[in-house]
Amino acid sequence: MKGYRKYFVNKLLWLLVTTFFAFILNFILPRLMPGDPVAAITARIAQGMSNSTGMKEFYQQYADLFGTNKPILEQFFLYIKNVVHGNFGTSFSQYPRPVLDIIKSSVVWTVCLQFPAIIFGWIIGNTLGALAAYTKKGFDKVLMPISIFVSNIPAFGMAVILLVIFGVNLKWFPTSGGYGFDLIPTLSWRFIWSVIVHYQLPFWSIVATAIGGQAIGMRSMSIYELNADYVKYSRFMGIKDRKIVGYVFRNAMLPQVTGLALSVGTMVGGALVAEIIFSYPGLGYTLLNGIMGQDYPLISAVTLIITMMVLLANFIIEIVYGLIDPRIKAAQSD
Amino acid sequence: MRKNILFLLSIFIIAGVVLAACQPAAETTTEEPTAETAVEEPVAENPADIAASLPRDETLYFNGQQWGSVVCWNPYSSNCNNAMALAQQDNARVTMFETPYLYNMLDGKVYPLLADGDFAWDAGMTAITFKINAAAHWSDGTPVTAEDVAYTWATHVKYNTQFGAANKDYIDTIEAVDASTVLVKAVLGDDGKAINPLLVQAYLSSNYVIQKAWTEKLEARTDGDAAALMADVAEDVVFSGPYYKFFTDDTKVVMVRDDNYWGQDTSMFGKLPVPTYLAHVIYKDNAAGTTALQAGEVDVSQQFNSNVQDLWLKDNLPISTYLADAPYNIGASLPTAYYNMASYGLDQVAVRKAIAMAVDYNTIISNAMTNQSATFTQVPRSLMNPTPGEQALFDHDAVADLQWAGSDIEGANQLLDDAGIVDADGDGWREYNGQNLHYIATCPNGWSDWQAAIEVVAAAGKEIGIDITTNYPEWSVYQTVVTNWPLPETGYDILMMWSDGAGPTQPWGRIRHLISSEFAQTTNNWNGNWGGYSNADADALIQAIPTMSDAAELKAAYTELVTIYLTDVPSFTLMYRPQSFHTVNESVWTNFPHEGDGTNPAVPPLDLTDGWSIAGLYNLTLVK
Amino acid sequence: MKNTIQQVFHSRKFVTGFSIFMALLLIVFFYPFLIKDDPLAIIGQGNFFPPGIYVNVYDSLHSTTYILNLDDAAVKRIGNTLGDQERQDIKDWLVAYGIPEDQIDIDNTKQLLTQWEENYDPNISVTDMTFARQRYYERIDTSLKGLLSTEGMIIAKTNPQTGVLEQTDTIEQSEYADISEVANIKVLPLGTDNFGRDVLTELVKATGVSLQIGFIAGTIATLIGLFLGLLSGYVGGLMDDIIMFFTNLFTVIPSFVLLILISFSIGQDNRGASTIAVVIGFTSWVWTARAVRSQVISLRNRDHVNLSKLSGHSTFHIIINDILPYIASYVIMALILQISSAILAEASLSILGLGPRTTEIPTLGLMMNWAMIYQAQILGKWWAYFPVIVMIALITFSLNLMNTGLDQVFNPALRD
Amino acid sequence: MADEKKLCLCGSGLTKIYGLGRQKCIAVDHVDFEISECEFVSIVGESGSGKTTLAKMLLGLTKPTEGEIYFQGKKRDISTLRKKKEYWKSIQAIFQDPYSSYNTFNKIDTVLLDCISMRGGRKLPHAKKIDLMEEACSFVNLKFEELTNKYPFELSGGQMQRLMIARIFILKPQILMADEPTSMIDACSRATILDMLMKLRKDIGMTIIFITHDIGLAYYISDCVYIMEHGKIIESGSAEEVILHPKEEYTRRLINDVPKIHEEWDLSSVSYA
Amino acid sequence: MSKVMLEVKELTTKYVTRFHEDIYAVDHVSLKNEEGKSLGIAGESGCGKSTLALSLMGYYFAPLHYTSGEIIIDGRNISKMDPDDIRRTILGTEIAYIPQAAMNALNPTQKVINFIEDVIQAHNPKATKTEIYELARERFEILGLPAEVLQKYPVELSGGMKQRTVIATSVILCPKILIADEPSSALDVTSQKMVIKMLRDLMDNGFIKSMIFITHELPLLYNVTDDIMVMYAGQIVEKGTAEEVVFDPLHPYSKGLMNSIIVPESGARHVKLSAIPGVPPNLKNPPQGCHFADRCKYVQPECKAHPIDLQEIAGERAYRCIFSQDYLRKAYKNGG
Repeated sequence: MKGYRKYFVNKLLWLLVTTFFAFILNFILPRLMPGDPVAAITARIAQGMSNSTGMKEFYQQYADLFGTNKPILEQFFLYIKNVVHGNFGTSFSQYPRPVLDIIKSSVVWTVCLQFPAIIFGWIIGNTLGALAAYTKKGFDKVLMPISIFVSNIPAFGMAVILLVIFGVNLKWFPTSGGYGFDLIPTLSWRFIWSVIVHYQLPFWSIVATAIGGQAIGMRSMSIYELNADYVKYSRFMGIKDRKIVGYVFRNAMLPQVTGLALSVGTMVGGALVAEIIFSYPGLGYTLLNGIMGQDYPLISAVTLIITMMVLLANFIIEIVYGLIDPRIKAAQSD
Repeated sequence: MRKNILFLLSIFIIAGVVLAACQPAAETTTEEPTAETAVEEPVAENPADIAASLPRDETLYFNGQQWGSVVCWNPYSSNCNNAMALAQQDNARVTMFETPYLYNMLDGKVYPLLADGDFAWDAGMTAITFKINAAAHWSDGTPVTAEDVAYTWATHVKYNTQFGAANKDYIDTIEAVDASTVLVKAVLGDDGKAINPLLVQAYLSSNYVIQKAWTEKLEARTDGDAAALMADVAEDVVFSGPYYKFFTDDTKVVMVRDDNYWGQDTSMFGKLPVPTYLAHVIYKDNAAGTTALQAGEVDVSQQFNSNVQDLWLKDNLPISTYLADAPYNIGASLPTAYYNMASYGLDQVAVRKAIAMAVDYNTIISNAMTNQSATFTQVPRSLMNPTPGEQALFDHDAVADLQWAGSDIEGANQLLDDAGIVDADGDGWREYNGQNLHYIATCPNGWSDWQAAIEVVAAAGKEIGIDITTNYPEWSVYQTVVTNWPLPETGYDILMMWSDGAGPTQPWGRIRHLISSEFAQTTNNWNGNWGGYSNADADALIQAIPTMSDAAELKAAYTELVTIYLTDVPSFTLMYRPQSFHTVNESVWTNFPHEGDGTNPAVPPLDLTDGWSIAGLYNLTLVK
Repeated sequence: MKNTIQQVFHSRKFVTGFSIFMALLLIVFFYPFLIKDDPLAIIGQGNFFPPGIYVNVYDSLHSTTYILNLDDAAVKRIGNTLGDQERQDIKDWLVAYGIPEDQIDIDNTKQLLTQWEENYDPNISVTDMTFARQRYYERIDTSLKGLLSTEGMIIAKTNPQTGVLEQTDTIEQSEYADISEVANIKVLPLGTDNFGRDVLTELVKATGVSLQIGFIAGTIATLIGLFLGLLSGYVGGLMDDIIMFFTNLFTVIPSFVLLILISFSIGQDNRGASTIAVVIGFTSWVWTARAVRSQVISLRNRDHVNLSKLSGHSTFHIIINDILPYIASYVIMALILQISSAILAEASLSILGLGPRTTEIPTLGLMMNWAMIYQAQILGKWWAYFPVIVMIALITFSLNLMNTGLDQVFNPALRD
Repeated sequence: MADEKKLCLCGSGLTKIYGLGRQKCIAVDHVDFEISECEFVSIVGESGSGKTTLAKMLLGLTKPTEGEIYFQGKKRDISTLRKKKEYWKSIQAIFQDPYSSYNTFNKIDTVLLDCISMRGGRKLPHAKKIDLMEEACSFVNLKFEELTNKYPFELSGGQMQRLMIARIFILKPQILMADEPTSMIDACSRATILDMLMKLRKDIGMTIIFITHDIGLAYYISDCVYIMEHGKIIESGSAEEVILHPKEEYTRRLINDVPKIHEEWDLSSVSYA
Repeated sequence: MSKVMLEVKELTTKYVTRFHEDIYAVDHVSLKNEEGKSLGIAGESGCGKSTLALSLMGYYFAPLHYTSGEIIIDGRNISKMDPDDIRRTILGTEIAYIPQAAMNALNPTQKVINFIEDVIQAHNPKATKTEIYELARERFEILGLPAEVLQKYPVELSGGMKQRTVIATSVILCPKILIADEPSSALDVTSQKMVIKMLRDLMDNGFIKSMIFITHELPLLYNVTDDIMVMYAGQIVEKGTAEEVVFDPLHPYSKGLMNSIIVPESGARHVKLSAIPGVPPNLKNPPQGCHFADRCKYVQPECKAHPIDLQEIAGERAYRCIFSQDYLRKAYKNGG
């Protein structure tokens, strides 16, 4: 367990360092954008106003409010201080709404949509990949080209195709939103059902794009493992093939767990697009709005939250991986 | 293997449970609808009973108005992004707050709302008097008084709100003569008359009356700080209109009817508006909105639905627009391409006019607007909306020679050749004083119909040897650049912006914004004339028109202005666009305003929320 | 070397992928020679013309006409306007108007039309009919005018002297024109898009541009990855630590988020196709760097490298001769993956409206973006977006197939 | 004999430490040795004893953490590539795995041509180069005509290893570091390689440092044996002395644990601890 | 003569490559091993000795395929048995295997005891965990392995320990025959000795009845086994007692092999080593005649003409050469 603690501390340290850098990037990049957001706000407020001294007053007021007239370093420390206190500032585009408020309402949707979908896609992909590796013949010959092709349909393409087939043509599922257009969120079965129904298309479009890549990876890993010495040995010890396949899957799947950790970031990107296409009220959509409204605090916060989510997911997955794979523990205690 | 399957199964189940468990949890963290509805008098039904769903046959659904989440309910703020409740403009939105008068864009007249009877100018044209309807009362039961009107104005001025700043050059004071009589004093010119009576009048139909008691509460709360006052969320605001906030989140806005609304008094509508709820689902984009409209989840669509006719011709849906055929809606705004007068060569009328003549407007109208605009052969270009009222304001024959319908490559080439602007060096592009004519045409990114239109403009340039390329900055950048003179040296040679819609000051207001030099070359200019055009004759006419009362005199003045405009071509209209798109789905509600629907005065196609179109809400019936 | 290439071409997967990819390249290359149209020329007035062969109506009127006596011509014509649904709707109106139901025979076209003509009046509002329905009947009424007429269609012209319409020609219902004799025929195999552009021509051009973006981004990413991987793997030590720190950093920070931020930061005005390609390249080198590094580290201690050192070769020589050839296959595979992911990245960015600003050239992502803006997916205009998705999938599919094939050749454990 | 011995390569306090902090691993620990000219020295150790690291330090492929190496009585200086090149003219190596000793992308000729260039023969006429190569090949009983234009993977392991010796033959360094040159090839080819190493010493007067884990092999071939354990040299001396009369317990165990043919191999003493 | 535990008659198996080429790695091999005896198989790499070890198990999976011949274990012919029956009733209980690369022979993500559970339950589904644990603990302790090993993952064990764990696991069901394929070649000499000791103990304790030991290290073979067979290019070229084969090899190949032995013994320094030139034939197209002909210094034209049979001579001795034993012995004496 000592070795594992070291592993844990190591990963935790890395998490903190990465978070810090992500923090800096998140702060700087949106601020490199062209245009002056404060000017944009004041301009909007002052639409139809024809005296320019009033405008200057407005501008000054808002510049003070958002701190955009302070030195960038000071802004940065202010930003850190605020974020530590859970305050992401005030949104520019939805002024005077606090960013935290905007994010709070969308982050849960994203978490509930993306993580189950990504994990589910991962599980299905791995199962299919393992089956393909094991059965070889027909299944493999049919399944592999299909998985490769499906995994190459871009995330938005998959989303659009599902939308057209199941939403527009078959009308099985609604095409946008997180719950029924005629519902007010409450804890009622009707609402929950509506949420589940609205959940389907974005969920499956994320799952469908996640499957292919995972299946291909798992197939390779499984073939590699099937050739391992322990397989031969186990066979010669009279153990049933099915049981051996169990060993192989487990062992092949373990490296796939790290694969999952590393690809969560990539998948979240695709999932954001899926959210946008299905107008799912998650972070992807919020981010898009932030970008269009040139809303630094919002963009910073959304990208930070997404990055944090990915980092945290990575961290959790790696910690779990360390727990379930004895090889890691052994490697650490050396 | 069995163990594996069980493992998988358990994962599925867990995923399902997580899914089911976390969604409602999401909501409890975001909004507490029941708590917030209790601000005003309790709703007839217990909110919990209907909270789960809005009864379809009591709810009128909109789309195309609200984009993004609602920020606040504060009528002093212009930043609330609250399209269902707040819009103080020519056709003010009167669902929650009310103006003294309602403008009807169809007949150009105003009708009293909070006011009782018509307003009256005094003899010297210095002040307006009107009375407040005795029946009008606030949502807290107190009557609406002249003092409220006066205090609203005083507050606008005191805190320099947008509405105060926009009007204080024309309105001097607003006073309460007695509890029900309001006196609006205009700013007077040297001649002792109101300098702009049109704008003074317009205030009455475009600005809300806000309760004095609540305003004082707000002032106390914000401690006299202007920014704080305008940034207040105002969840507790007192209103006089028929609807108020029921529920909002990132995906929808719902307003509920106030069954104590004063308008059911016989002196006003005599009844309550029909739908109990007005709901607006927030769609991500037009595509999502169209889908919802198709699915019958939207009753009134205010967004641009491309190829709208397909909805009934191909999909056989019970959907219709105000007009039966193209352009389907009443054009009431002129999206316009402005020339940057400071750009090289664009100071030449010939260049400006040649480009404008070469543009293929039919393609713009059919491709960008999918024919939802009258063509320039149907309504020849001028400064007027294609409504009969405005069209009648100028002498068509007098300007016929100056008008162009587009695609006139030959004419444009001729014009340029005559002006000596030719391609001397043979590289395919014309030069002016030895320099190639190269322009960048710009409009905001993502404004699809404008972008499509700008593409056609660029194509036209190429036809006549002027190199026009396109550029689409983000709106946030675009607006900052366009509203601040000087424009950048490159990138903004031809820029597309809107023009005024329909309203009580039109077409005068539109013409002023298009060509008056008072806006030319200014910063923070949200009014118009972004290209920096100036013409003394036009300025003089614009200044004179508000005080003219003789019809013939007016017609002459307007004809003169159109002539100047078509001769100088400081900008050119690319299409006609309706004040608001108005497409309705009659699967639940019917009796929406349509051309020739027999209403008197006719209800304009403005979503049943703006100006006189609110009257349409009282006519709705359910489909049998 | 020759041997390896031979082996590579023995892999069925590689050959399939390679063939598809080459076919795409050939199409992109040769199409412009065959069809010289400007890919961005707006030819259609109106948007989303369905795929088909378009015959110029004016020209067909002036073509030689042939009389074909076909029995079903009239039936088809009537059937086209008066389908079962329309007949039923007409009946419904008539019943609501007050004609007894048993007097109406919807299969008797003549009788039905007569009844309709006699009774229908647009100004009569039948009970509780919505506006949409009223207008529907008005449209039916218009479309039925002259439907049963057996006479030809009269063509008339204004007499320039008198200003009076004079009949110049009659077109009989049995007249046909030979399509090959019509002067103007335009084949639009994939219809037009929202701008009225020929989708196929645009698609081919866009594929070329997207491939270019892929190549540029892929090459940049691979070069950066290769350089950093070599540096950190071969030099090792502190350099390795620093490079790996950044590599790990960029592995966990979602590159798509980074891409969004950077694309927006550089601003719309600066986002040309090549700028986007460069940005994509600069955000996607991480995997190549990692792969190259681990390969180099295992190679660094191989005896042939030691031997090469002992032979007095310079570091540069060793990297070029003793390291690069060994990692070449991995680098090529990485490049292929980078190309396909760059094409996807461009498309995804464009969907968000953060793609190349360019209006001079189309990209697959921009085509998709415009189709979405004009609601093609909702309106069933499949030709505007589906070929784009298929094209992207085909490109990445062929590239990945090539990659899998290579992988099987170079990693014998994966052979099946 | 002893008087004529000229010191060729010496090490004093040679130490190599990998890693830092808790992951520190001392591969070679203050090793001292003296190798005379024309001597056949074996360094014997089990895997992980640091013998290969020592070899790499002597070759100048790894920098010692501590300690000095003296070459021909002088402190070795390989601070620049030029000096390294010079040093490598005097010391060369054959590695354990013939399959990984070749750059599979280069033809066999390249290996030999490189050697010729290194000996300053870059500008020799082509025929002369061929002669040199043929000579080298015949030294190791290979036919150059059969090898020319071939790639390494077309050869057997034994052939590859012989070609490595041919390479040494061309280079003619003073010292040859042979790092387990026979451990990857079959027993019946082993003798050939060993013979050739001996011939190199005899014909050219090379000093050979032979690294092996096989104490029998060391005994068979070398004059002098160093036994390494955990990075330290624990015993050294002439082969007869060390193998037949080991002083250290470790050496004794090492010898005892190797199966014998003529002597008894005592299994009863084995404990599982 | 004791009971014959394993008899193999003319066993031929082949590999099928992915290019569908056949490699005859075991070519008509016959052997016999009696109770209480151990048989060694010697040969260079690629001679087919490992394939023989796999083939002897009677349980074939790709790329190895059975062609012909019989395997009789303790009088029971398993060649025609259903594979699943072999798995259930033969593997592990009748015949067991110790793989070449014992380092990777254990599933890295499974504790030793869990693997033993799987092994025992594959043959006796009714065995309870406690029974199995007790059995394994006892067996491990007898074999000098601490019981804690059972609760460990393979990665937590050292190389020697891992190999011994594999051996102990292989014999957990007391098989009649143990096939050890180079069980010690990857270990250092000390661990190697422990492994050999352990194999001896297995026999002594009766956990196995007989053993087939495969290695390329002749001194080791000489010390471990009673009989030795020399394999070359898929065929047995010589067999006899350990003593005979090492000190009196008959086949020219065996002779060459024995002449390459190096051991740290006094006098070993002065032995002349011999080498065999050339490379073994490609088994995709094995030569028609003597497989060794191309490398043999006594080769005659008829050697290559037709297959050479194994000549049986006194006792269990046999060799595959056209020459008589006397001729060969004389030639060796002269030729050195």
